[in-house]
Amino acid sequence: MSKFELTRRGLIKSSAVVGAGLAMPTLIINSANAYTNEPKGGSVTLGFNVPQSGPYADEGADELRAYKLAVEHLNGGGDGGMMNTFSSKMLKGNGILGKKVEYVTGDTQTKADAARASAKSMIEKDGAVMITGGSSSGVAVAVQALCQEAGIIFMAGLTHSNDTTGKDKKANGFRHFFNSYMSGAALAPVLGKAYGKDRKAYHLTADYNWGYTTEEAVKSSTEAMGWETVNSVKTPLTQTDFSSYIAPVLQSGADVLVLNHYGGNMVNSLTNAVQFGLRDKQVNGKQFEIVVPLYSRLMARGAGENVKGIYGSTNWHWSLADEGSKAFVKSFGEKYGFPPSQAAHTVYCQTMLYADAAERAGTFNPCGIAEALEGFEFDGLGNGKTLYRAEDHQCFKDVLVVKGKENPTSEFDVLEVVEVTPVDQVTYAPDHPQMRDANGNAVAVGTCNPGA
Amino acid sequence: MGILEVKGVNKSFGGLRALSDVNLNVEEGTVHAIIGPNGAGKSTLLNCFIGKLIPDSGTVLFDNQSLLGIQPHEINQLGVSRVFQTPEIFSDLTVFENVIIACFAKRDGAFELNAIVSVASQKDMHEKAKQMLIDVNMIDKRNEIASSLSRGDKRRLEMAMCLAQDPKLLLLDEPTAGMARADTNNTIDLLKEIQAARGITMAIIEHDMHVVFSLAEKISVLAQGTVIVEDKPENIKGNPKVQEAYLGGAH
Amino acid sequence: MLGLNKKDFGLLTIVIILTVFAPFILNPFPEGSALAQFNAGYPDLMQRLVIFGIFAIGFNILFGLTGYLSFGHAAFLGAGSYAGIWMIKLLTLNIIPAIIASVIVAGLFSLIVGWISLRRSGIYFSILTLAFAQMSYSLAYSVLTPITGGETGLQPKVSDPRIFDAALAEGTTPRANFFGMFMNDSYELSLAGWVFTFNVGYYIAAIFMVIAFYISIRIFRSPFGLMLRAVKSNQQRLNYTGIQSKPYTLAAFVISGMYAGLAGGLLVAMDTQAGAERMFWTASGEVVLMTILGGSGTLIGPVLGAGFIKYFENIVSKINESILQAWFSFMPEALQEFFVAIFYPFIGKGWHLTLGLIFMLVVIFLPGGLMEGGKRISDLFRRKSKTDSGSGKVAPEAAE
Amino acid sequence: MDAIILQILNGLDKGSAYALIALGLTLIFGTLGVVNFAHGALFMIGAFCAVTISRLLTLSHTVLDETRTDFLGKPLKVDVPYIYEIFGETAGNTIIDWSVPISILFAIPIMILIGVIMERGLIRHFYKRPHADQILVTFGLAIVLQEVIKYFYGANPIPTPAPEAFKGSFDFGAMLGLEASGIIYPYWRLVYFAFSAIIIGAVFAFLQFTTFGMVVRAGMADRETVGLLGINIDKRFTIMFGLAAAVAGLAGVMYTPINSPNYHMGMDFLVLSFVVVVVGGMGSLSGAVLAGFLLGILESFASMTVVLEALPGINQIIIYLVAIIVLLTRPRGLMGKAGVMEE
Repeated sequence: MSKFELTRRGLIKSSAVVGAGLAMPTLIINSANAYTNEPKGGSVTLGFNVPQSGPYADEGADELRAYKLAVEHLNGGGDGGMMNTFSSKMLKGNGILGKKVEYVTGDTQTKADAARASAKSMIEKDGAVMITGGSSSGVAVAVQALCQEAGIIFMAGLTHSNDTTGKDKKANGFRHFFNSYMSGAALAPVLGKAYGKDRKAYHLTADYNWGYTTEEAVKSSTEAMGWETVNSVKTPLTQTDFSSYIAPVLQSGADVLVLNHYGGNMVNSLTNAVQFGLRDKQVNGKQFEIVVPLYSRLMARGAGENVKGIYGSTNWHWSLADEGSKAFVKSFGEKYGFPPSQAAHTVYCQTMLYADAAERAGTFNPCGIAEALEGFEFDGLGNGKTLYRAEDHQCFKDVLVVKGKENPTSEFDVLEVVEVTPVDQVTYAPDHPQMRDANGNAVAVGTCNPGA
Repeated sequence: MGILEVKGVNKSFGGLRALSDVNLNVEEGTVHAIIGPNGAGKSTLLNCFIGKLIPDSGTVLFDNQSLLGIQPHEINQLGVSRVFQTPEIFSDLTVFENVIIACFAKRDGAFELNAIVSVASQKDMHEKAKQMLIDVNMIDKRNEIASSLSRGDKRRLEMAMCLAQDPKLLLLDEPTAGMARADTNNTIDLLKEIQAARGITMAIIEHDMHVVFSLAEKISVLAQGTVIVEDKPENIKGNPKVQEAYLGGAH
Repeated sequence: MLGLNKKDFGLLTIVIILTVFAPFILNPFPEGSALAQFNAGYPDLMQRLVIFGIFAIGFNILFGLTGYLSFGHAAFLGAGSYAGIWMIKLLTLNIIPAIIASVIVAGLFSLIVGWISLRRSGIYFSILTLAFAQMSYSLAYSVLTPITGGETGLQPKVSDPRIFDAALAEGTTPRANFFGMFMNDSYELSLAGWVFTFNVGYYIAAIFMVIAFYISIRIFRSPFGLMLRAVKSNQQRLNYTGIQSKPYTLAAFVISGMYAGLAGGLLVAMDTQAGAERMFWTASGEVVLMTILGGSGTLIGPVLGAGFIKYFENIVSKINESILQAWFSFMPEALQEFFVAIFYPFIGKGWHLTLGLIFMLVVIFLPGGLMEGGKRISDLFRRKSKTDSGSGKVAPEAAE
Repeated sequence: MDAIILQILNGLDKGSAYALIALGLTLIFGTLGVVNFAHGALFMIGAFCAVTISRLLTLSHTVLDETRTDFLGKPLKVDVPYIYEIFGETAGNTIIDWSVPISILFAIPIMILIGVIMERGLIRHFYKRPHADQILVTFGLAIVLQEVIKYFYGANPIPTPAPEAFKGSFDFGAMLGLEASGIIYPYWRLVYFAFSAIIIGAVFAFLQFTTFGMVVRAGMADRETVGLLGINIDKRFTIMFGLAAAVAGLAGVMYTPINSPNYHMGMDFLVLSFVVVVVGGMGSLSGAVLAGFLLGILESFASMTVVLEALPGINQIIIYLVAIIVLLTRPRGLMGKAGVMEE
């Protein structure tokens, strides 16, 4: 059907017919590429698509720092960071497959439309062969779908909703970050130990997909342990003052408040909850407690002292003492002067994993890379032994349960790790009910699309 | 049997009684002047004819149809046009556009989704609008933006717009206010011509007695919200009630 | 010609030439040169430029002509997008039903919103439209998730019903097409150091824009358009001239709503995804800014404004520090650092700052928007060629 | 019953924030006829006055603590505020603790200055320009202001806690002899409410009892006449703008302990404050205040579980729904005057 095929800049760069005087115009109709944006010169371009404006701009900036660090390491600069501790030893510091790594950046604005526009410009204009980044699930799902269509690998950044590798999973998309289910599964036993199995929970949930999956995950795992959910209330995304949602909590007879909020919502709802003195109260003869299923250290700083003693989960934390984490913190810290965030960590890992997969596959072809990543087991990237599961392209690794630190020594020292929940406890079947679509059907990951 | 019959109209603003029991009868084809001192309620009365105000009580019949409670544009479509004291024109548009809008209003009624034909292609409307501008002697200013006109020109433009609608009743609210003597005389001549040529009924509010007595066939004198005299011009001058209302001395 | 006068036909011809040759015009710099960063001739941006051009043209029919400032037009764009994506999911991957449905749905939606909002004028009207749009956004993002996909939006899936299409093979990707031509297909022309991309989707969107622009000229020049301008100028006089203004404003509102729906449908056709944030008030604000920036009430101004803002959003935001360093690499190191430090806050993540400054500069120095700038430049030339400028006063067409 | 009392309290508190922001906006809107999209930015700048003051108070020199280590294993750098050296550690800590109330003193002159500069330098030239131009220029200004703040302070929220004395909450339940902990309310929010009431009262008194205020009120009712009376409106407009900026800024300063400020908080409040002003009615100060409280209380009620169960999603749209209903039943908002911003 289609006679016009996609051709990309990568081709042009190498085959450009630059004559001194007159040049023959060449009209390329049939693609000479085996896959979208096949790099043919001495370099390969990666697209770093992060929020640079809007509420998550600081997280985006931290991701960008980690990307730059990863590029530096891949090209043989710096101290090599986690390349030295990574269990796979394919990366040699000579770029990827001998090609120098170059990058382009874009602004997702934390909006699906803007993120897709930016990703498309990287694919169409800059010839990027892989897109990575983002700081929300809406953006991740939208860009992942785009990459599937365009025949590009998408290495998700910070996205925590089950959907990214659940009902919206795509063959060209991969996620290193953990998800709502894992947060719930990791938190429940720790909460049980700390607060007892006989608790009444009150959920405040951000009224959008990520909030729904998180609430469901936390609810089901805490209820399985014996907790009772007395109420759950949805709060608008655009809410800034949560007082009218917090105020009725005490009257409900609940003794735990679960805040299924992220970013600015989380900072505000937590601040408001502490303001209302919830944590000073005794309900049902027990101390009232607050739980934040997903922590962002960068954002949590905005809540100041209010995070002290509050449990939550996180993908990674700079205080971990394994070799990989130490190497990453060292090279990041020496370059930028402060420790990296979990967002920085996950995108650094994603870049390394992509590069390594390309090396092992011997190609940048998305299908080759997908094959190399599927079922790949690795270690040394800061989360212990990790599996990139073939069925849903989700990484399975230990999950950190953290708590707001009581006596922080610096502005970065906000959280402390209380427990490393082993990977077995957070693993689920690929067709787990929480990963199904609206009709309850399991979704397959599909087939990779190399484009072209 | 007049074309405009006003009976027992009352209108109060808060405690202030602006019109009390006004009766008025405008004969078809005549020029009827409404005069009276400042604050007598002349403009208020006119506002009751065009749907801008609704009287508290009484009837206003135009062509035997009540004008009360119907929308301004409906009243206009019945054939009542008004020239305002301060000219109400489309000041961002050109003189020509101002007039042709009125032509379209006459032809197409209150609403017509005439979105695809171009204004330029409507030759008959063009001719009509041009004729109106010739009538009011403004054809050479047709491409000027209305807001840039002098006050006298603005009023002439407004008159052209009203005439373009072929009204049955033309209400004129101080059509010569602020005009120089020469302009005033031109306006009088213009109105006379129109009257002679088209026989349009006119109700005119005026302070300038020169204008009133040049044009009017009948005069109603309004004072303190009520009509004290309604008579032929020659009988008005000597009427003691009128002199009293004006505190001795014509304007 | 085509029912247009000479001047308008000339304008239309210029627009057609510009859109046809946009792949050349937008890629003025050779591939690989330092300034290639400023090239905008890639499919996605070219598509967006014309689609948002359509949106702004439609908005201008309402705002530019009647002066009614709607702060909720993004809702119609969003409604059109959702209608479009559902057609693609339910009926066929051919974009035609999607575009038709998006125009109809947006038209109906704007009829309801307009019917209610036009009971008020001025700022009260603006807030009513804003309220409707914000409600649409909030509900689409949350409780309407089953219909709208909420945060993650809607994309076509292999498993969608698509009752008019043959089933896709497992593993293929659903791609929007126009009778077999895929929207994201392109071919490239390589000419010396330059590369020009010709994209199917862009040209389809461009055809729609040219038609939309043509219709807008016709509306501007029609009695209907004249009445709309009269509404803006003096609504009271219009009523006393026997014309009911509400049907006119409502018609203008619905027409501009349909334009917004068309833009939404085209967005979905070019990039098969619909999300709620398209309806957020900032999106409504953006089209207002596009129109004012370009010059509201002028024919071509809104298109320029739309192009300007979208260009900034997509090009300036992508310039990062390393590109900046490369630009100034010919300088001694200290000077290079100095210039990088000066420009850095204005590019990349600072693109908003630059945009804000430009808004202010334009409105301060060019009170009629970008069109005013164009007019001043052409006046400058005219003055040089003509000695008498006495009758240079604004004298719009219409006379004969 | 407790729940309703609680939500009324919440509504009053929220409403006082809305009313305070809307008050400044309506002063500019109603008196000067300027559509000021930068008003939210003024609120935000007020909040960052508090952040800046608290940063200045904690301005520190670093001391190496050899006994502890930082994240890279090097000796920990400990910040010691200069203020300790001036006032000693205890007094220094108290001053830092009270940084938000202290900020108020500084914020008033700063905000008036910003307002005056804005009016003289920019807004003044736009009085006679179409609303569209006003929107474009003030929106541009708002973006610039917020990007400048982002450049210096980052995008993340910055904690600015209330003084220790105002942490915790007041138990209305116990006071009223009801069940303890049934109705509790944070001290700082009560302070915010009281503060708003004082500011609103002060603005009203200023407009009611001073000649300046009389002129301004006359100007709001009929701008042309006041101009015709030969009163120097220019100078008064400048002062009005400064006053409005100060009110917005104070609202921002006091808001910081309630929610940590970030650079886009102004935009978050902008739309809402326009809705409040318009629902209240253009040109009416008391309308703005009334609408602020009304919307605050209704928003609070809409977030109650019983309400949400009956009408899912109502909390998302309540403000806009109320705005539509009010504007359809009362053509000029709750207390609007004819002819203001209707053209």
